[in-house]
Amino acid sequence: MAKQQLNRREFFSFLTVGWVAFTAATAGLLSLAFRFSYPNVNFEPEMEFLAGGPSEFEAGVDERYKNGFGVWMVKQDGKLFALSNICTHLGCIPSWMPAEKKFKCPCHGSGYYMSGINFEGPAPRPLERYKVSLTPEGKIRVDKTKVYRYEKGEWNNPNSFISV
Amino acid sequence: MSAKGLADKVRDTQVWKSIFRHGPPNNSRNRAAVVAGNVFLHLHPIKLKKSGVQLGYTWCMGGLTFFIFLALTVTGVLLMFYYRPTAEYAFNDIIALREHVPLGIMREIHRWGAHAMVITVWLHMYRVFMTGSYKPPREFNWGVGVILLVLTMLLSFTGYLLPWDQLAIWAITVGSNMAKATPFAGHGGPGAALAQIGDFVMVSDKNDVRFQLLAGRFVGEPALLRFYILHCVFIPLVVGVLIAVHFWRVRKDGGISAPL
Amino acid sequence: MKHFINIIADPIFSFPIFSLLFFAMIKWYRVVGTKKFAWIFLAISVPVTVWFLADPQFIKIILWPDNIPINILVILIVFLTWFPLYKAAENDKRLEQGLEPVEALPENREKVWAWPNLVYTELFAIIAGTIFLVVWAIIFKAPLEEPANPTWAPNPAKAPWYFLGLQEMLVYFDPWMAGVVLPGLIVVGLIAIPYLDTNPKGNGYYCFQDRKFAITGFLYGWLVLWIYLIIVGTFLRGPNWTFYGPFEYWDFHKVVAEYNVNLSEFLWLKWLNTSMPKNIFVREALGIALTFAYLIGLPFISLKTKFGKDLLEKVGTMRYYIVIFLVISMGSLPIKMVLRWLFSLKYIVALPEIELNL
Amino acid sequence: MSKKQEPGMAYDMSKLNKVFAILSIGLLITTFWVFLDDYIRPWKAVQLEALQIRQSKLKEKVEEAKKNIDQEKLSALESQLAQGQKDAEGRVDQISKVQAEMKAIERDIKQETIVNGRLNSMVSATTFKYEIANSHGDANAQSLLKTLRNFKKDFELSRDRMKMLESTMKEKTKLLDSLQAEKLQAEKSIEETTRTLDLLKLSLAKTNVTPVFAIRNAPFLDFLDPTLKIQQIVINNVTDDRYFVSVPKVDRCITCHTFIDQTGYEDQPNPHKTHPNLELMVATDSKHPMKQFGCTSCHGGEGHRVHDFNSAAHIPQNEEQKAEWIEKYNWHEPHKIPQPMFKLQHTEASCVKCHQGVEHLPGANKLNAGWEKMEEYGCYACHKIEGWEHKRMPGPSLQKISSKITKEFFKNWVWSPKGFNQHAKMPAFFAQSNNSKPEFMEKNIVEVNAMAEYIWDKAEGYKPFAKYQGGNAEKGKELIKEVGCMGCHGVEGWDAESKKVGAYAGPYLTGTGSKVKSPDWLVSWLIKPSHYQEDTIMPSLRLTDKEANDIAAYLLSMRNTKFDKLKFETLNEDLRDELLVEYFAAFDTLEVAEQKVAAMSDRERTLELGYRSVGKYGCYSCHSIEGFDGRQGIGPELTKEGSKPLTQFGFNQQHDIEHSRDGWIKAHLINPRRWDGGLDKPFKDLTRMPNFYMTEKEAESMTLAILGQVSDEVPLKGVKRLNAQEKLANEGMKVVNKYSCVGCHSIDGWGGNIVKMYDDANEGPPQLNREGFRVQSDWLYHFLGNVKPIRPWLKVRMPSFNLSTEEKNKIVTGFQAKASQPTFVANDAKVEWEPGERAAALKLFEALACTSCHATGFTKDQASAPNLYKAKPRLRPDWIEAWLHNPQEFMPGTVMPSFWEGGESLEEGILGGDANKQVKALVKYILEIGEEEIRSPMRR
Repeated sequence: MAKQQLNRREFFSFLTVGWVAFTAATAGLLSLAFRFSYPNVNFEPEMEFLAGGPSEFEAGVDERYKNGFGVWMVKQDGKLFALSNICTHLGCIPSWMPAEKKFKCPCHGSGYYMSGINFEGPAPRPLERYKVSLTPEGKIRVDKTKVYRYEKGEWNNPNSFISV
Repeated sequence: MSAKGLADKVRDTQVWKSIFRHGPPNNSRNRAAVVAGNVFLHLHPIKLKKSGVQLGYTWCMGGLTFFIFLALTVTGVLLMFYYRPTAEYAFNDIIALREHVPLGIMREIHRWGAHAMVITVWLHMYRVFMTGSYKPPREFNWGVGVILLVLTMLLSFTGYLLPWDQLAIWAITVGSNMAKATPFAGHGGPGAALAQIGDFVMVSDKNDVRFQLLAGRFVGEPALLRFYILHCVFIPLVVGVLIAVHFWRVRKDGGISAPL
Repeated sequence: MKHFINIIADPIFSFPIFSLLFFAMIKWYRVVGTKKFAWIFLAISVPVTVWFLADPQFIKIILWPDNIPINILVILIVFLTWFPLYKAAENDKRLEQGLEPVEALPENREKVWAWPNLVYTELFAIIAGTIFLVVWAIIFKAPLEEPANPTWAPNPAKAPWYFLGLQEMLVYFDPWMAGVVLPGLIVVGLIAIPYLDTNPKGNGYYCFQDRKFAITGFLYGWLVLWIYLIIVGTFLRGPNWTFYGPFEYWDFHKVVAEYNVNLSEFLWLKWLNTSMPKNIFVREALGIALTFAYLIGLPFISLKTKFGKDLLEKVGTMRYYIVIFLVISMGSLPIKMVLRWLFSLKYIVALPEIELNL
Repeated sequence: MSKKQEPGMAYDMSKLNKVFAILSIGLLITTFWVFLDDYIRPWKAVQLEALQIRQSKLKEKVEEAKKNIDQEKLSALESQLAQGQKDAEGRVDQISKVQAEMKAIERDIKQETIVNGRLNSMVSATTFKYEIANSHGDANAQSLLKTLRNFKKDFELSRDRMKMLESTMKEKTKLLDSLQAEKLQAEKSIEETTRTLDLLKLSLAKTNVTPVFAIRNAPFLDFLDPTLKIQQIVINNVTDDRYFVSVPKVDRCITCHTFIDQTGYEDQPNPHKTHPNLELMVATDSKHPMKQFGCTSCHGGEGHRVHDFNSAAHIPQNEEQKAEWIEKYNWHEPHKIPQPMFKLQHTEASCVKCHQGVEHLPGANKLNAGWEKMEEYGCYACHKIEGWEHKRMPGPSLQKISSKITKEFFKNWVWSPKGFNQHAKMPAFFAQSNNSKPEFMEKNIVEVNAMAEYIWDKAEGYKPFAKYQGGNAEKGKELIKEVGCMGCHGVEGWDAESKKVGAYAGPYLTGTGSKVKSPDWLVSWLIKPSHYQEDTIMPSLRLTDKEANDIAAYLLSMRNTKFDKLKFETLNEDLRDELLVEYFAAFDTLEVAEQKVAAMSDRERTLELGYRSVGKYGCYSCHSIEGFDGRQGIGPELTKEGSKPLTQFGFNQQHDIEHSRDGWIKAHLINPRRWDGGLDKPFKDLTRMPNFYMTEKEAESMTLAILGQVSDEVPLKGVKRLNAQEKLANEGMKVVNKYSCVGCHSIDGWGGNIVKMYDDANEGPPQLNREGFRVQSDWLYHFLGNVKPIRPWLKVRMPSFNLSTEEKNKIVTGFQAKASQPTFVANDAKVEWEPGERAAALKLFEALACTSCHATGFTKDQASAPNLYKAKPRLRPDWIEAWLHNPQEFMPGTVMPSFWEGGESLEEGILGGDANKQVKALVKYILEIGEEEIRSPMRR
């Protein structure tokens, strides 16, 4: 009787170990496919660029860096900031309407003021601003990897604008 | 020699007999044999309730879905001869189909077939619901069917990108941006903002589900390749396996639904 | 007349109208489900359709190649909505008389040979299907627009038509709801149907009386919340995702007066006349409370009603809560729509800080 | 336990489970292994090392920043802050009142925003409705307009309210700030004082290895946001050749070379070192920023491979480094790599693929040296090289050779040029390692004889126009040095000076007496070289007959006695016929060939062999010989030599030569005949490339230039495309280089070697810096055609070149373009003086004693500076002004004093001591006296 129990325990533990190891290994091998789908390098455009000197900008919206880098340089109320051109609704690209002084997204009609704050359409929040800094040479460096969002109160962050 | 005589002669050859192991299906025995002895017809039962062949009852939508799936497989494989999934060539290859590829109408058949398949699969589900055919013992097969419906739409969705025109990339942009909003797994979704330690952003546009789908931060060439693979290989394989399960269960769960 | 139709086609009007028509159809399904009704309907709808098609703007949208499947779908749906009702009405009459449904008649239960009965039916379907596809392909060219340009979005940018229901939902919900949670619930809900619907009746034949709740719920979701939204998204949404009537020219510059306000803004600014609290959860407390009340309170409240009691009794506690949850989720869309139209309400819970908007 | 199985069971269940468990554990281990195998990469270790280096550097900087902070000041500020806080606490009532007010305004703003937004949308929507109704002529247009106007009015009102609220808010904010001004001020000052330190500390904190760092870089999780990652640069403008397809280059070198573009790491060992030439390369503001040009565009190698040190195809620069790398990185020769990295010393070769068709590339000194050598030895004559087609034949014309030298000299010279002149540029074809077998030598002798016969047969007669009358050899020797011959020629008698100058445009002058057939020819040649050979680059130095005779006397006195005694063997007719038969037999049977030869006369046979031999050795590529017009050179094209697969280089049996492209090319240049060593080749197949007896150094620099001739097709966007101005400048410089102007003049830092011969640079030819800005274009044009000395005190002479009009124009516009001068300057306007300015100018002219050097026309003294009366037609007024301000800028080392150094005038009394005004006045005066000169040019 005692011997049989031991056998049973032995039997049980091998089976358990086997299944646990097998499940873990299979999960591990499946996760290979998951990790495999995230490339280690990407070939997308640079996330950092130099956007001339602060004196090159006049008050208002500057579209020079829109096509190349997806950024509007906006000078408003003594602040120069880099505004993302990606609609916060579904990622379409709004157009700047100089006459109406607003950005209008063609996909679902979201509208934004020059500051990037949304006021119409389905956009859930204002456009994002990117990190801007001055290089030692006095050029503006725009870093798109760091975003500043209005609703989080980040537009007061000194990295989100350049005082001009 | 009369036509009938010729037919009989052909039927009598060893070649014919080696392929068809039974006589013409004009008696019970042979009608059973023709279905049971043919690997393709073998999907069918040998006999079924009369309601199972009544269009007013079945709408034939499931059968049409399967037929369109096969048609799409054939046309799709053919289209692959002329199509290269790169930003460089994709669009031009589609133009080529319209302009100079012999019978480039294959693309139209494929595209409209894809739309038709979405419709038939929806209507199939609609009919199954209206006749209450999901009820026991067919609960599991209904579930398989729902998954097949989702996969059908994903197949169509992934194929939508391949022409690499404005319609394609913006439809996929709109669609894939929804993945961005997945709670906790997409960088624009609820909770993503919480997964951050210092400057270590755990959910960002470089590592969320949308990035995995597109292999990039936006719909670009890597996304085209990924969608191509999903569209041509991965999803069809899964669909094929599930169709087998689905049909198998139709037979095992009592044939085409009918009143109990 | 066209002007009037242009106006009432706006979801603000057409959605309630459509919903009312739907419920009327369900209520008087025995009237609808007759051949007489069908002929009358056909007699009315053919000239109306012709009149619609005579409009250049309408026909332009209708004939846009990628919209063809939807036209086909609409025609099929109209017929296939009537047809089950017709069949159900017939069966229900028989059931009331104590007879078995038509499908269960001995002559229909008779076993027949698969060859040639089934095989030939399939063959005909295949041939007809092939003809249909090839003819369709010959008449309508597959669309091909300008080469892909990631820096410029066409206007309007639409998802494939079968997702336009979801895209239309995006007007009322944030992507995480409209794009992830609601579709997820649809799929899960569909899979769960056989496990929730414990009603043994109506298995394998058309009927309505025995499955009233199941059929009404499903058809509402299918016809109103899915097909109707696809039609709106396809035919009635133009540049900037602005509403355009069926006869209205898609003027790029059309602007619709729209300014939406969050519930929290109503609460603090309008009702309490004070500034918004700094703490975001305090700020949204009302919306969060209402959401929880809707999700958790409502199932309990419905227990008090006869419907709730009956349902609980029939399916048991677990199924009851799941069914109610699914129904509530489905109901959130029309509720949100109505709130938007009546009060210009943007979000009930507005937490853009953590991307959680409801 | 019994071994008996259950019925229906082949195995015991527990046994199956055991096997299952063991296999599963094996699978699990394999799974871990595969992740680890993928995870462990050498570059991660390098990046960790870089992190430590950065940390230690930052620590130093933090220490330094700490020292820089004035502690006393800081504690003073802190006490100020405490005081400020106290002050603010004192006004707490006021502050909270203002805050409450602000809260109310905040609410109002929010409410107004909503009202404003609503109205805004109503305005837009109604505008649209109205415009549509109006354009359609609908009845309700007027009522819509009315509504619209109302909305607009309301909207304006709302906007005004909004502005009002916002400005009140601003006021309140200011008020709040002023209530706590001391506190805020102190806070700001403290922040400013410690800002640098804070920033540094922040960066330092990022270099710590924390648990978060570990998680970010953990296996599997490292897809989230790793800090250790492959860094890459994608370069669309420079491509990798994938044969019929070009793909953008991807360089991942910076994965390990972390600090390559950052200053401050110059002291680190590789790979952590800063790039040594950030000014020209890598840095963002350099001409070749890393982001645009990457690394392998210049260095070569497999920039996209980061698997390990070897995969990038690193190549050691020498044996020592090779040994070090083998030790350190287990280095091995790259296998199957089309373009391994250039050795460090060969990097400049890469310049060629983008900077094509230029004569001289500033900054690429090794490459320039290589190009100079290729020019000197005339590689381009036998080998086609794209971009070198415009070069002239490097050797003298043989069209009139019979009047210049004897046939005997010719044969001996051809047999061994170095035997006559060890500096001879003419390479040796004969008596080399591969053809010194007696049998070959005999045939070579026949060939040389036949070539001489052929060339003499074709030569035209030439009659010298001058007669040699004898001269003073000593004087001639001096003259050679004085007048500037040594800008182009080395001279035996001036060996030390020749070495210093290193001139190469003309031959080294030695043994001339043994070479030249007739003294009359020599005198004629010296006086007017173009009389003998029209297209010669040898200029006339406007020698008088006496001077020419003196120089000729000197040159004739140089004899090579050893060479004089040589007697070349005569032609062996049998061998000649044998060779001829061999030629004919190439396309005919031996019999027919022999018949053909038999049918020819003796003379015909010799001439035929001569013709064939000239063709065989390619003499016509360097020398103009009649009968060979339009024939291609005999060497293979070198345009793509740098990309030729290594397997196509014939190393043959030379196993001690380094097995690399550069190894082969260098060995080939030093002794091209070496490849025949150990092979059994027939006479006609012997390697023909002659031996230049190059030094190792020469071969090395030419190797670099040839390595640069790669086949990489750089996209148009990537190559340096000369703009219109640069093109003109380059064309000008081609002519300048052709005539070896750079042998004497240093042109913007290029050339001017002859100056090295002088102790005082001012005694040599003038530097031509921004010459196009200095001189008037029409003057320069005129001057080139009609040289008149400007600096009479100089002994060296500006020669009179035999330039065509086109060439003169190219030089003038080239200089003009090089100095960014679009056009000439019209300065024939009469000088207009401000009141009193002229007097001041005269006073200055006196005070600065201009005439003590610029004496011409003013005093009888010997002038030691150019004639001021001639300045106006020659110089541009702007240049004169700039020159007066700072002469050293234009001519470093000039004796012209800087009177206005640093913008300060020495003469404070004149024109208020204003340097600008003074200079301007002087310029006007110089222009004015120039006018007089033009009117009465006799004055000197």
